[in-house]
Parts: sequence; structure tokens; C-alpha cells
Amino acid sequence: MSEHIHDPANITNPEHADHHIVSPLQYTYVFVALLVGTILTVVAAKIELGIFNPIVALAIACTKAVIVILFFMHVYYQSKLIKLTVASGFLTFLVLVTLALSDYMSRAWGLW
Amino acid sequence: MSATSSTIVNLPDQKTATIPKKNYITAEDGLLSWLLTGDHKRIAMLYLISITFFFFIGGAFAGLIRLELLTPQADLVASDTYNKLFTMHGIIMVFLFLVPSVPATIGNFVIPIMIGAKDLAFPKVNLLSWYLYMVGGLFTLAALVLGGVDTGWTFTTPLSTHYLNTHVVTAGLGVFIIGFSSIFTGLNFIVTIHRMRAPGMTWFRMPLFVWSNYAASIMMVLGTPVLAITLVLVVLERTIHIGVFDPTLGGDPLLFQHLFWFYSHPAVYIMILPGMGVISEIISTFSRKRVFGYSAVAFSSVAIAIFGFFVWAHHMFIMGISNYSALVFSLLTMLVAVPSAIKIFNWSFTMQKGSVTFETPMIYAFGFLGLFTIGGMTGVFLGALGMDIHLTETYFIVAHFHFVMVGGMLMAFLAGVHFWWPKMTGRMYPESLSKLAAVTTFIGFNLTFLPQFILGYLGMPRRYHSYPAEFQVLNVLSTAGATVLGIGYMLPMIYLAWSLKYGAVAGNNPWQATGLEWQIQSPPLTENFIETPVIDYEAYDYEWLAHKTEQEVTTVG
Amino acid sequence: MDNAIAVAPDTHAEDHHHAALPQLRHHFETEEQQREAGTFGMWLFLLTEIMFFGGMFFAYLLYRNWYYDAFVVASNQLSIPLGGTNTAVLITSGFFMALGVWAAEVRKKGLLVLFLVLTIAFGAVFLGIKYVEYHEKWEKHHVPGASYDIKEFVNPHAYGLNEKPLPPDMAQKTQIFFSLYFAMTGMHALHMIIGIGLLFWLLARAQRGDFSSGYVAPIENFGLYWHFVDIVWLFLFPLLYLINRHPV
Amino acid sequence: MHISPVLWQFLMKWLTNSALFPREASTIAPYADALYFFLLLITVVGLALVGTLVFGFALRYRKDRNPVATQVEGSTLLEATWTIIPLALFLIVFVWGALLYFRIYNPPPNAMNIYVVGKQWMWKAEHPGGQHEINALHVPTGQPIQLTMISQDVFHSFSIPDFRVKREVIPGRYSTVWFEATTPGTYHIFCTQYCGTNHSAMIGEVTVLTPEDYKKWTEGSTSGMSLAQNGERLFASMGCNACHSGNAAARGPNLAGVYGSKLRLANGSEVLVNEAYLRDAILNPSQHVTAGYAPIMPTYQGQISEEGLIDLVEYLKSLKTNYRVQQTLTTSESNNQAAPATPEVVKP
Ligand code: HEA
Ligand code: HEA
Ligand code: HEC
Ligand code: CUA
Ligand SMILES: [Cu+2]
Repeated sequence: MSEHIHDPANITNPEHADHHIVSPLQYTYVFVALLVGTILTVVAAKIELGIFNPIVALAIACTKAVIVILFFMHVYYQSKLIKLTVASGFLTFLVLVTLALSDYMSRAWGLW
Repeated sequence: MSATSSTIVNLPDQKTATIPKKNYITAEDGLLSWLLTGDHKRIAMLYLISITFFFFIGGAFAGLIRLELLTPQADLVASDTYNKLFTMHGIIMVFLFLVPSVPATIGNFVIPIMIGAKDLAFPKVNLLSWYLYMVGGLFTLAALVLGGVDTGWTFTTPLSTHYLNTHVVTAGLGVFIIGFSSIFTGLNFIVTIHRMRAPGMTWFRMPLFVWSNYAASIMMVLGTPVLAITLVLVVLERTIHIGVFDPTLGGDPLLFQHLFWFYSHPAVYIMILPGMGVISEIISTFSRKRVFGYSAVAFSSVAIAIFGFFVWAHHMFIMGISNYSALVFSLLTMLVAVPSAIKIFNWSFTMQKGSVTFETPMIYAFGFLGLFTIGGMTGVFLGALGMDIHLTETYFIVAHFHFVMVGGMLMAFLAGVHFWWPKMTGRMYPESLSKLAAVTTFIGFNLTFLPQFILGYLGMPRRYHSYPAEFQVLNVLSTAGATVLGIGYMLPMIYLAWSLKYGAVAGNNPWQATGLEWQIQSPPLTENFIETPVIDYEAYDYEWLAHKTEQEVTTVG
Repeated sequence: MDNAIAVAPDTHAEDHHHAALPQLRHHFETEEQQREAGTFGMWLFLLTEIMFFGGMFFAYLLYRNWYYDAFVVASNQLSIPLGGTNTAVLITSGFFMALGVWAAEVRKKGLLVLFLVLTIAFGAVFLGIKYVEYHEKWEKHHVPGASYDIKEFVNPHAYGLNEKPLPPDMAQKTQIFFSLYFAMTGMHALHMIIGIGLLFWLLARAQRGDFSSGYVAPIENFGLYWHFVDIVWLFLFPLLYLINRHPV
Repeated sequence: MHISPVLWQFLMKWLTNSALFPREASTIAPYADALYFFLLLITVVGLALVGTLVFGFALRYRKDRNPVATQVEGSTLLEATWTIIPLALFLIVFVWGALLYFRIYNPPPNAMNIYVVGKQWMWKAEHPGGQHEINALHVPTGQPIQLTMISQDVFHSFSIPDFRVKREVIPGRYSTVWFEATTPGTYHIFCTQYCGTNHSAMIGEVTVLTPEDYKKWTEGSTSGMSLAQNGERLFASMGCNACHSGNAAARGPNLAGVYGSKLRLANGSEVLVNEAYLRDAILNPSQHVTAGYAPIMPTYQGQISEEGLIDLVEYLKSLKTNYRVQQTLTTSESNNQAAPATPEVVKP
């Protein structure tokens, strides 16, 4: 990159994204989806699914969270940088969980 | 204009030289203008003053520790006093001194300038971060004044939650608050580096100091909150006995260890990375040469930042984690050691075919290279599972981390302070006195901490107030060294203060360095640049600099 | 030695901003840059929040697997109607916040104020319901600490609970559940309280018309925070309230 | 030349007392030292290399000799070299360290078990024969010794530098370490995990004796009751035998021979019964209910000291038949007296 155009806002930068306005209608869809998700998760909890109960609960919660992040929080319309940032947070949390759990799960005498 | 053959220092003619009338120091007057400032340079100075203050408190505790350890008996202080001494020494040195040392002072000062920005992205947050630091520091001091804490800087449960009646809560809250100060500094850096670079300042034109601070900032942002929540749980456990870490209620004390070290291992890299950045700048400048393998050095910082999150359990090898996960963590520890080695070799090769001069910052940098290599390699001893069994919790560890933290980071910090002192204040420090100080520190340091490796292998446990008589000789050596070291640290304090008034006027670029910060006046203007600079050269491009200087000479003529 | 970017000329250096907007801080070149920096900064802050709550989520995961029976019984002491309502209330509050952001973006001052008020109102309802729940726990001696009592879990039928009796050693572990319950929901509530405080400040500024001229960054960034707090609850609700709720 | 007497004394003291390396007094020590010397070697070589490069370049290319620098971009080959060589060395260290680790933490099957209880701020050792020691430990040479350790309060760490062994002593859970002493003598025991005010006073001495001397010592310092015998008394007095009587109709399972066996639990998993399991079964019975039994066993959390638990565990380990259980049942039911001491109870 040897051309030095004056580009203070980093417009040509992959880190940049235009400001997008999400419409109220779209918000309403999300809102309804979230309410439905809430009902679903309560219903799912009342059905005997064995070990799938917590998995289903988490799957629903994750879906809801992703919807909120993408639309209420506009990440869907944001630059790659923001998307990467959000992902890195969850990844680091996963590092904490997996590595620490690997200790607990492999303790020979374990309570697991 | 041209300096003597063995130095690059290039000062303006002292008879006519003056400090620019208009600069960030003279921009506004009065204490309030400092306490309410949004200027990153002023905040850096506030930080510099406050961390120096805490360093000397922590250092005084170190002095007392060493005095107590002069004799095998417990004679100078009572054992709980001793425990409070090393706890406060550890807490102050780590959280109040070393973590903010380079980033919050030097980083705060030069990062925006280096990338051609007028300030950090969030000046108010920057100021807030200093206030948080001060409040956290006050909490820690309060814990100290009220009677101290004796948990060790690691706050180990269940000792800290159920078996001590010292001011754990106060100190814990203090560290919690300081943690947020460090989070905000890191956050500010990341945003600034992403968003505020001047036109033409691409990622690979940035000085390596910016890269390493960027890497450290990532760790601050992602690691520190885990420490925060852990401390909250400790405080809750102490105050309302919630029992998350309490084995008698079914909690797992090792969970505390996991969470604590999830932060505190990355924290050691938070402490070293900015220092490594300083070394890159200095070695390049005093070799007149671009850093060898620029991108390798840049990426190794990022690699350390990422892999640094994968090795925390090497602090728990004998603590009862499973053997298999000990294996995994040991392996990962070996991997994370490699990027540091890469850096060391790249710095060495930077001098090859260079034109090396030996100004004070460079002397400190040499100290860093040697001491960090020793410190880092002894880290590898500790990372090797079977070896760690014998070495853990002995003076070998104490020596290891002082080598990396004091021999590494503190040396780098001093190197950086000397290097940027002319930029920050507009004046030079006295060169020969400062060389003396650097050499004194180096000798004192080795005398203090080399014997501790031997002590550790002989088996002397750390955090011991009294010890078997056969360890005395080495301890006496260590205490003697600490005295020399203490002098070595007092000296810069004195002559730097002196130089504020009497030092030679430095001019814009005494080192003839290439960084953007050297192209503006010293001390800089509040806005740093008169107009946004446009960058069309790589970092460490000495040919560009030579060209530029020539042009100026012709135009000014 | 001097060159263009080096030393201050005598002229005033500041007035080269071409008609900058009042909210544009001096060190940003354009508003676009400032806005993106703000959003990015907010997200980085939310990263720290992820890790902050992450520590507790990990503790939860661990103990839930160790002391599953205790977690089941203790979790069943929480009220699904209250928790479910609260989830809906919080989602609604988040919805209004999102609409608030939209209102600011399309520069409708009246709507913005309205939506902020609604956001606050639903947030307050959430806290109210939370208070009711906490209060009930307090009365039942389910708050960890000195007054914690396990007799209900050892002997549920005597207390009219339709639960398996827990052996005393397992019953002890319900305290860990409640510790985590209070730590997690407490931290969440604390975030809500801080959020509502900020909302009042934003409301005042919105009424002054600060955000009706295209300057929406504070509203947007606060929205991010508020939605994040929602997300935490979206996980807390199933994890804490809905363990093994099916009839056995 | 005149040397001040104080300095002279110091020098002498060091030369006579302070070796650079601790004694090698266990079978592990040479292995640990071998790795140590290897590590020292690569450190010295690495440091020498870095030193040579730094000072070599700095002096060769100092400004006086080389006034103008030549710009060099870097070299992928060199980068690869100093990535791969240290990595290879570190990996060797890793494998070596791991082998040593498993050697130190995997006791041989014939190890003699001694219990150690750590508490603020003392070590209590309990030999199977009932010998109790505080801040001291007597062991024979030539016999692998396994220490089964637990803490009553906070983390401690049991360390014998001359043996190169160390292990954290954890509240609420057994941890083990083993060694085989080679040279008679006395060696330091340190608590190496910071445990509060008198952490540095939590020290003691291991006395390594020849097997004959050790035998004399065991006989001379016995308290008359072995751990198992103490455990038997506890078993009766705490009413364990009410359920674990060995009768077909008993509410609890038969405990004879349970140690070392594999139990099938109610949740379907299978566990090996070791000391840790026995201890946990007494404190947290409901967390591993044996298949076919109701979870009715009460918890003894807070009712038995760690020493008591050790006694019970030793008793259960020694329990090969149910004969004694039934005897104690009758005696403890008729008169609440202690069971008579039976000297023939197995000593491991
Ligand atoms: C600035 C701080 C800092 C840094 C950078 C490091 C760096 C490293 N540390 Fe250290 N460490 C601490 C601070 C630090 N440490 C502290 C404070 C503690 C104690 C905490 C407490 O308990 O109180 C500790 C404890 C500690 C332990 C725990 C010991 C225990 O409790 O039992 C371990 C174990 O693995 C470890 C390992 C390492 C390793 C492998 C590195 C590596 O990153 C080092 C990498 C560097 C190199 C390897 C040197 C360069 C290499 C060369 C030049 C190559 C040489 C050439 C050849 C081999 C050919 N450290
Ligand atoms: C940045 C981190 C940092 C720094 C700079 C230092 C600096 C020093 N440290 Fe410290 N140290 C730690 C971090 C640090 N330390 C940590 C984390 C621990 C672990 C704590 C724990 O176990 O919980 C520790 C523990 C520790 C111990 C082990 C205590 C124990 O386990 O019992 C010792 C013992 O020698 C020691 C010594 C020193 C010395 C001599 C210095 C010297 O470099 C300091 C030199 C500076 C001065 C001396 C100040 C300047 C001079 C004066 C103010 C004049 C007065 C001087 C005298 C009276 C001599 N430190
Ligand atoms: C009220 C009856 C009762 C009493 C009293 C009792 N136990 Fe048990 N114990 C049981 C039952 C039932 C089981 C099997 C179910 C289980 O594992 O919880 C059991 C299991 C055990 C086990 C696990 C081994 C196995 O085979 O399942 C051990 C060990 C044990 N008991 C030891 C003791 C000791 C020691 C005491 C006294 C301090 C004691 N018990 C008191 C009823 C009792
Ligand atoms: Cu026990 Cu230290
Ligand atoms: Cu570490």
C-alpha cells in the first residue's frame, strides 16, 4: 500500500462497514422469535429428554443469543473486525471451559 | 551536527537551544489542569509518578524481606509481619507497578504518537483508568495501614477465605479495581491501534512497540475480568460464606486456582510483552538498523498473546490436577516458550551489520537480553513436569520470576524511560551517571538473584520467614545484592529529577531515531501533530530518515 | 531541523477542522471514525463482560455435574412463572431499547424518549420481580450463609415439597447452587441497576434533543450493553430455573 | 593478604556446609538431577550463544568500526532455524520431564503405606503399626514408601528436597507421593505451600534408618494399637456395624474384601475401591451409591477427624472376613466397651 490517499475513517479498510439502520419490523420479528424461544425452552424442559434436556436448553439459549447479537446488536451489519471481536470473546471462554474441564474429567479418582 | 564517532547522540547547540514554549506541559497551568486532563501524555506522566511511588513502597518491603532473611532465625519481624511483607511486596509490585509500568506510562505517551494519532481513542476513559488505578492503590494502601494482608499475592483459598483474619477484603477489592484500570488501558490501546492510525500507517509499518502493546492489550481485556470475578467470589466467600471454593461445603479449592491462574499466567505476558516492545525500539535505534525479521517479531507477540491463554495450569502441576492434563499443559508451556526465543535471536541479529552505539538505554537492553534469557530458560525448567516437582514453591521460582520480571521487564522499563525521557521532558539525563546506574543494577541484580537459584535447588522453600542455618551464606549474598540493587534504583530517581531542570536540552530527535514520535518537537504539543501526518515509509527506515534530514538541511540551508 | 509536522507555527493549530459537529471530539478526523471507534470500544468492553460472567458459568458447569441431584432439587425451588415472566419482561425491555436506537437513527425525538421510558419501565419490573424472588428465598432460609437451612431438602414431604428427599450430604450441596444463583443473578441485577442509572442519564439528554440530529453513538452503545445484559439472562434462565423440570 | 575474620568465617562456612546441590538420598534423586544437568547444559549453551551473538555483533559492528549500517531485511532460513532448534530442545525437555513425573508419582505396587496428615502448622505421620510421629518421619532404606496425605485445613505441601519429592497436601482429598530412601541419615521435611502465619515452622525431619534399625524403632515406639485396630474400635463405636454387619439381612453391603475390588454403582458406572474411595464413601455416601442398595447411609461429615478416617480406612483395608465385625457387633451391643486389642491383625 504505497498510495497515500487521505482516508481517516479507514473507508477502504476491511474493518469498516457502513452504518445500517435496522427497521422496526425486523426488530419485531426478532422480538417475537425471542418470546417463542422462551416458551419453547420452558416446554422443552418439561419433556423428559434424558441428557438432551440441557443440550436442548443450551441450544435454544444460544440461538436466542445469536439472534440478539446479530440483529438487536447489529453485528450482522458490522465490519469483519467486530464479528471477529465478538467471536474471540466466546472462543476465549471456550478455552477456559475446555482446558479446565479436561483437568476435572481426567482426574483418576474423579467425581465425574 | 555530526556527533563523535562512538555515539549517535545529536543535541542542538546548547547555547542557543531552548525548550519549545508551547508544549503539552505548558499548555495549561495548575494542578486541576493535570487532574482533569484528557491528554494521553499528561496521563502518562501521572501514571509515571504514581507507579514510581508504589515501586519504592514495594521496594522498601523487598528491602525488609531481605533484611529479615539475613539470618536464619526469625529475628527482625514476627512471622505474620513477614508474611504481610511479602504479600504486600507481591501485590504492589505486580498489580500496582509492573502491569501498568510500560503500557500505562510509556505506552500511553508514545503509542498515539507512533501511529500518528492526536490522542488515544477515549481520553476520558484513559483518565478514568488512572483514577481507578489510584483508587485501587488507595484500597491497597488502606489494607496496608489497617494492618496488612498475608495471603501471598496469589490469594490462595481456603487460606484466604477461612483461615486468616487480615484485610483480605480490602486488598481484594483494591486489586479488583486496579484490574479495571488495566482493562480500560488495554481497551483504549486496541481501539486506538485499530481505528486511529494515520493515513499510510499500515499494520506492517507500525513500530514493534505498538505490536507488542497491542498483544498485551488483548490479554488485559480477555484475562483480567476472570481475575475480577474470582476476587469477587473470594470476597463473597469471606463475607457471607457462600462456599464456592470451600472444601468443607463441597466446593473445590482448585477451581480458585484454575480461575486465578487463567488470569495470572496471561498476566506475566502482560508484564513482559510491552517490555519486549521497548527492546525492539532501542536495539533498532542504537544499531541504526531495521529490526531483523520484523514480521517474525510482530507475530511472535501475537502468538504469545494467544498461546498465553493455554498454559495456566503449569502453576498447578503438583496441586492435584490430573496427571493427563498436567501433561497437556506442560507441552503447551514448551510451545509458548518458543516465540520468546525467536525474539531474542532476532534482536541479536538486528545488530549484525549495524552500527552499534552504547548509550544507556542500550546498556539496559543488553541487561534485558541476558537476564531474560536466563529467566526464560529457568521457566522451561519449571515447565518440565518432573523438574517442577522439585523446584516448585522454592527459591528457584522466586529467582525465575525476578529474572523475568525485574531482570526482564524492569530493565526494559528503565531502558524505555531513559530512551523516551528526552521526548517526554525535552531534556537529556546525565549520560555517564546513568551508565553507572545501569551497570550497578545489573551487578546488584545478579548478586541478588543468582544465589537464589542455588538456594532453590538446595530446597529452600519460598515464603519462609526463618530457614535452616546451612542456607545462610547464599542468603547473605542475596541481601548484599539487594542493597546494591536498591542503590541502582535510587540513582535514576535522583538524576532524572535533577535533569528536569538542569539536563541538556534534547532537541527533537537526539537519537536520530525513525519513529514518528521523534519527528515532532520535544516535549510534544498537546495535539501531537500540527497536521495529520501521512506515512510513506516503513518503521525503522533509516534511509528515509537520512534523506529527510538532508532535505531539511538543504531547505533550511 | 524543523519540518511541517514537527513544531508549532505561531498560528493557531486548531482551526483546520472544517465545520466540525459539536459532538466530534478533537482527536478524531471524522464522525464516522469516532462512531466506529466507539462501537468497537463498547464491544471490547463487552468481551470483558463475557469473561467476567464466564468465570461463574464455568463454576456452575462444574458443580452442576458434580452435584446434579442437589442442583435439581434446589433449582426446582425457583419459580418458573416468575422466571419466565421475567425473561419475557427483559426481552421486551430489550426490544424497546432496540426501537429506541432506531428512533434515534431516524431522528424522532418523541419516539426515542418514549422507548427509553419503556425500556426503563420494563427493566424496573424485572428488578421488582427479582426482588420478590430474593425475598422469598430469604424467608425460606435459602440464602447461603449462616442462616442457610437444608431441612426442607432432607425431608421435603414434611414441607409439602414434591421432591425426592436428599441424603444430608447431598442436601448440603444445594447451598452451592444457591451461592451460584445469588452470585450470578446478583451480578446480573447489578448490571441492570447500573444500566437503569445510565438510562436515566440518556433520557435526560434525549429530552434535551442531543440525539435527534444524527448523533446516536451513546444510544447505540448503551443499547449494546443493555442487550448484552439480556443475553446473560437468556442463559441464566434455563440454566438456573429449568434443571430437570419434567415429572419423574 | 588480610581477610576480615567475619568474611573468612563465611567462606569457611560455605565451603564446608553449602554444597551447590542437595544430597542424593533417594532412588529418584539421580533421575531428577540428570534432567537438571541437561537443562543447565542447554541453558548455559543457549546463554553462551545469545551472549556471543549479542556481544560479538555489538563489538564487531560498533560504530567506530562500522560507521554505516547495512540494512538487512531478515531471513526465513534463520527464522526457521531458531524456531525449530529451541522447539526440538523444549520438546525433549517435555518428554524427559513427563517421564520423570510419572516415575515420581506412580508408586511401585509393593510400597509401604504411611499416612500423613497436615494441619496448621504440623505434620502428623501415622504408620500402619500405630506409631505416631509429629514433624518427624522414620523410614527404612531399600523399601519404597508411599505417603498417603491429606490436609485438615488449608493447602500444605510435603517436600523432602534431598529425595527430590514433593506433593501438595490438599484439604478434603488424599494425595500420594512415594520414594525409596538410599542413605541413612536425617533430611529436611518442609511445608512448601504457604499456609499461614507459621508456614516456615511447619518443618520436620525424615530419619532414614537401615532396615534393622527401623525394625527396632517400630518396636520401640509402638503405641500398642495399630491403625486398623483403632479403626475397628471406631467402626463399632460409631455404629457402622449396625448396617455393615455382614449378615444377609443387613441394610448395608458387606465390607469384607471390598478394598481393591471393583464396585458397580447405582448409576451404572464402575469404580475401583481405593483409600480415596473409602474415605469418600464414608463422608459423601450418597455420591456413589452401590448398586442394589438404598442411599440410606448417613454422612459422617464433621463427625470423624481425618485421623479417625484413616483408622477406618485402614480397618476396612484389613478386613478380609466378617468374623471380627460380627464379634464387635455383639460386644458393642452387650456392653459399650472397646474391642479387645488383637495383636494378630494384619500389618501390611
Ligand atoms: C514477566 C513475567 C514472566 C514471564 C515472561 C515468564 C515466562 C515463563 N515462565 Fe514464569 N512465572 C512468573 C513470571 C513470568 N514467567 C511468575 C511471577 C511466576 C510465579 C508465580 C507465583 O507462584 O508466585 C512464574 C512461575 C512459573 C511456573 C510455575 C512454577 C510453579 O509454580 O511450580 C512455570 C512453569 O511452567 C513458569 C514457566 C515459564 C515459562 C516456560 C516461560 C516462558 O515464557 C519463557 C520463554 C523464554 C525463553 C525460553 C528464553 C529465551 C530463549 C532462548 C534465548 C533460547 C535459548 C537457546 C536455546 C535453548 C538453543 N513460570
Ligand atoms: C515487579 C515485580 C517485582 C519486583 C520489581 C521485585 C523486586 C524485588 N524483590 Fe520481589 N517478589 C515479587 C515481585 C517483584 N519483586 C513477587 C510477585 C513475589 C512473590 C510474593 C509472594 O510470594 O506472594 C516476590 C517475592 C520476593 C521474595 C521472596 C519472599 C518469600 O518468598 O519469602 C524476595 C526475597 O528475596 C524478593 C526480593 C526482591 C528484591 C530484593 C527486589 C529488588 O529488585 C527491589 C529493589 C528495589 C529497592 C530496594 C527499592 C529502592 C530502594 C529503596 C526504597 C531504599 C531502601 C532500600 C533498602 C533498605 C535495601 N521478592
Ligand atoms: C444406616 C446404615 C449404615 C450405617 C450406619 C453405615 N453404613 Fe456404610 N453403607 C450403607 C449402605 C446402605 C451402603 C451402600 C449404599 C451406598 O454406597 O451409599 C453403604 C456403603 C458403604 C461403603 C461403600 C462400599 C460399598 O460396598 O458400597 C463404605 C466404605 C461404608 N459404607 C462404610 C461405612 C462406615 C465406615 C460406617 C460407619 C462410620 C458406615 N458405613 C455406616 C449403610 C450404612
Ligand atoms: Cu503448611 Cu506451609
Ligand atoms: Cu505461568
